[in-house]
Amino acid sequence: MLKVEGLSVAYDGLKALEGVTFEVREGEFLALIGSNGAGKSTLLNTLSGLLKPLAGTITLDGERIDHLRPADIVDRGLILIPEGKWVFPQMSVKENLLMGAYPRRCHKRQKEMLEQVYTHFPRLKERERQMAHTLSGGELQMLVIGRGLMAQPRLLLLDEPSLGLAPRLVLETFEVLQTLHRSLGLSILLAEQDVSHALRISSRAIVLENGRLVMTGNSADLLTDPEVKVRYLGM
Amino acid sequence: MANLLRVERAIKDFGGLRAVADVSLELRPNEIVGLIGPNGAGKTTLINCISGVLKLTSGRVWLNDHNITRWRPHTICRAGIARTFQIPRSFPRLTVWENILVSSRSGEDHARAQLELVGLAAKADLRASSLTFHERRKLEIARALAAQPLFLLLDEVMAGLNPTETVEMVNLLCQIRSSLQIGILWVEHVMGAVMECADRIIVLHQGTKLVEGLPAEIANDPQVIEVYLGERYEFREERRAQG
Amino acid sequence: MKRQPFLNLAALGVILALVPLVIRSPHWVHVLNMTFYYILLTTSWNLMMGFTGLFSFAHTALAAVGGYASGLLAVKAGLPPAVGIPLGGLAAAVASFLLGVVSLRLRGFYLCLVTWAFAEIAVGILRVEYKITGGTMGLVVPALFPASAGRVPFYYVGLALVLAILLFMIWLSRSRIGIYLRSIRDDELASEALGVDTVAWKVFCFTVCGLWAGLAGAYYGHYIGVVDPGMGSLGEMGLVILMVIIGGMGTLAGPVIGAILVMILSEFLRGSLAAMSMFFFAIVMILVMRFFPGGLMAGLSRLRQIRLGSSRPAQAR
Amino acid sequence: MQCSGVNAPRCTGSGNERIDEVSAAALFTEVLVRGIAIGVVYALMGLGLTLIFGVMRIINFAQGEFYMLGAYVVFFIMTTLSVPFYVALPAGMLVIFVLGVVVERLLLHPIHSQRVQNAMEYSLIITFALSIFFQKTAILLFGPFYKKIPDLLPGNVQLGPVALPGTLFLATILSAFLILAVTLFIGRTRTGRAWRAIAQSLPGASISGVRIDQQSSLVFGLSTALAAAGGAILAPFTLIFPTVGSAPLIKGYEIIAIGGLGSIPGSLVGGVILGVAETLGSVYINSAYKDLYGFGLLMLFLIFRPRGLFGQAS
Repeated sequence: MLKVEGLSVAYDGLKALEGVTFEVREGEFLALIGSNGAGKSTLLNTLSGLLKPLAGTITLDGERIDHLRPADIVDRGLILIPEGKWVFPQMSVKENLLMGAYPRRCHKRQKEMLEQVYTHFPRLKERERQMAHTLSGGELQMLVIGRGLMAQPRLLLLDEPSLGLAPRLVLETFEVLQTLHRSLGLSILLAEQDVSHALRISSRAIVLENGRLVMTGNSADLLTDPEVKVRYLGM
Repeated sequence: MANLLRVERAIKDFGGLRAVADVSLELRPNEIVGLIGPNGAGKTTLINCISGVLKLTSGRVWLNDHNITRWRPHTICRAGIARTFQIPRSFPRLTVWENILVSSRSGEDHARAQLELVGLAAKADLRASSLTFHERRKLEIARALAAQPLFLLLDEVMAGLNPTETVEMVNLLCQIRSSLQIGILWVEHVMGAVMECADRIIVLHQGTKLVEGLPAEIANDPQVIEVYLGERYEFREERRAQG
Repeated sequence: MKRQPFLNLAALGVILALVPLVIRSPHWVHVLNMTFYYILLTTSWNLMMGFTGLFSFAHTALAAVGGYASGLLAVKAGLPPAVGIPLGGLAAAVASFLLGVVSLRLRGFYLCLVTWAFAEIAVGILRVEYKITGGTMGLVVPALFPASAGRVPFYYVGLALVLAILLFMIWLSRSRIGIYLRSIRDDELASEALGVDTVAWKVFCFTVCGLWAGLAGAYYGHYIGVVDPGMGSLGEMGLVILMVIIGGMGTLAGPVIGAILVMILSEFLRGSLAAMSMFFFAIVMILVMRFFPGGLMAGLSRLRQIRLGSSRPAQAR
Repeated sequence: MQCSGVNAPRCTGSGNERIDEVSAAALFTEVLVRGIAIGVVYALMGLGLTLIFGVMRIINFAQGEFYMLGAYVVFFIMTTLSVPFYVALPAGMLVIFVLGVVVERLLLHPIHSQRVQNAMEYSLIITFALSIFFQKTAILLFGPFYKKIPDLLPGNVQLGPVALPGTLFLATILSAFLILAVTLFIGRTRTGRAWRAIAQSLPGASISGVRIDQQSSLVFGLSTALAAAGGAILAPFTLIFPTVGSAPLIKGYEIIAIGGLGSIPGSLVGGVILGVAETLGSVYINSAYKDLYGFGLLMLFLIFRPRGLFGQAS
């Protein structure tokens, strides 16, 4: 459904991505792995329209979206979930979630979606009225995922959902992602530093290094690939 | 008398959050100490507190016999503790040479030598905004060295470097330690580099010191594997040979 | 190569010293004298804003402080203007020093507000305490030279002051201090962490700029013969900012060229249009900000690059 | 604003101390009520600036000129179409709203499309130039002379022991109404929530589907319309002339410095504090310095408590 071809992006005057080409298929769980600063966040931010590419194309269901503004991309069901940040600290948990349903197409099912998010994350229901800035790191992560779900996504872009979480919480988060993937039939592009986990729950993976795509393959194959083992699983 | 940087029971709170909880450590010249741990473990906060950018909630920092806990960053720098930032903070509208001069305290020859050490001498007259990410990183290190420090605090200097650049950086750090006799406290995520290069490693977890030891000990420590490494780190001889 | 700016300045000084021999019209000498006043203000404001990144609205108010200090010393204490002018500069430097100390933690918009408040308070006091200051009508102060001497002697004093500030700026921008100030502008925290005493240098910048503004104000007062609260008004501040923006902020020549350009242009807008000169300048200022950031100097250097071809490595894309 | 009339002696003479005490208490109450009333009108100005700064993070130095233009537009609507104030006010607000949107589109737009290096510097200078431009345009179009909107409510309104000029009373009520309406809008509506979202996390709002450029124009338009309302409401007092906007601009910034940049309750409380401080100061200290008390407060707050009373710590 999403095709990226020859994508190059400059960030802060520096080339952060160069000639990146890959594809996310309908209903696929694709992992995007690479070390800190390899360009994973840049890639996701570009896909969601926050950064403009220097060259290359991004197409969603055959329509070019690389020139669109973030809001237009959200309207098409491509939703970015940033790593536990960009919440609205002075709004309640519920208001934060409702912001996720801001696009007009989401209004009708707003209540229903809210219930759905609360069943996935009962913790958020408990904290419904609390201001977002009082949440812990793990709860913030749930909140941004929940906010993304409120927009009724077709393709979720997740930026390091495990960042800064205790190991137990990481497992929980990944479990929720897997459930979402299976029960809702969501397509997911997951950027992760925690390579071993990411490869275990995804079906396919691409590897980014220094702004270039260096490997693509089935997650199971990559998990046993000697080069991947040396470079990423050692960490 | 040997120089010594000593952190004594450091605690740093942000509002209700305790980012650093009772950490003590010592650093000597000619020694590289790696500071590792998961994100949010308090590594960068600790660096910020030592360099005076943040003030400790309680605890002390000693440089030799001086209690530098409450000193302002520029005095700490002049006293002999220089640092780099996680995201390089070069002065974009200054030239590379001017960037070096900001911190240089010891004449232009010394400053130029630092620029040569990191291999940026040819770009001295360019604006820092025209450097690549890797070059900005090197400029930061040169700038820190130009202040003639006794101790150097490095914040993730390997992040975003490709394998060749990583090797280059490892060599540079080793050179700084042995030829300049500078003690380095080094926050890093790239385990390969830390394991090869550090003399000692401290693992931080949720603001406290989990363990401290030689790289080999850390790599096999069950606690560290549990909270951070995920699985055993294997030293690979053939990789070192390649490097 | 290294002496080039000093040689340029010397040449400029010689040429300008000969100007009164050519231009005989007292009116044009007056325009040039006023231009000197504004060059002093634009150049020193540029040191604050363009070099150090401190946005101040207090600059013309500091000129008023200098003018009034020197004027009052002459009127009340009978001090000769020649002594009063440096003391006026000193008074403004002290005021600016205090302003710098209290607003150290502030930057950007907050600093802008505080300096604005300072300006309004200073000007307000000058207005209200009319028994001492003459109030809104201003204070008549003795001229530096007798009326019989004409305007040319003032010209040379103004020229000397302008050459002095340009010399100072050249020296500063080539010294380590200039680098420290610009490093503060680019990244204050990094600068501090690299051993630059950012607090001290910011206060230094405030003090020195206050000194120059005060000298300018005192020169103005003893030239015109009157100092009035309008000297420190926001409108005057706007004029100074306009000159710097048009010329090019953060450059040495920009503020000078901007001041000359605006002063000469407003001469041609005289007559029925005189009152509306600020109307046109406001439009120019908006257009420059919107479409030509960097002002004239940036435009010139772009032009030069075109003519020399691509001798310079391109900026990072 | 109209307090010079109450410049009563501040001495309590040696003779009739009891009578003086009684009148002093009455004077104090009156001054306080006036201060609060004026403060609410100031708060309207502060609210407009707070909106722009809070949501768009830019400084509008031309806000006073929208205030001035608002007064003129309402005046001309009233005189040429001979409609009552209550019709002219919303019409005038609409006109200025459109003007605000146009200005935002033309001049401030580059800030959102990230084509400006230093947004703060850019907005400061460009709106500063804009304020000069509008002032001079007003002189060109309307001449330098005063215009006057007739009193909205002639005579005094008796509030318990205090008599308040009817027009001031009405101005206070109108301002309070507008402030309440805007506050409810921001707190309760979807668009209001989106504005708060932009203020709290711009990228967060972006990826939630908020069109930043559209909303910025709306916010700017609304805030200039509020300024215009302030100008029209106070016009019977202050008269209308090309530079009438500079004082309220100053008050507006003093208010947000006191209340905290970007805080809506802050702008209300800040307005009242400023109004009271000015009236008390001019009665009990020196009326000639009336306009300087606010500046003094501004400096004190920014220096010692830069986030004001209600602002968030950065």
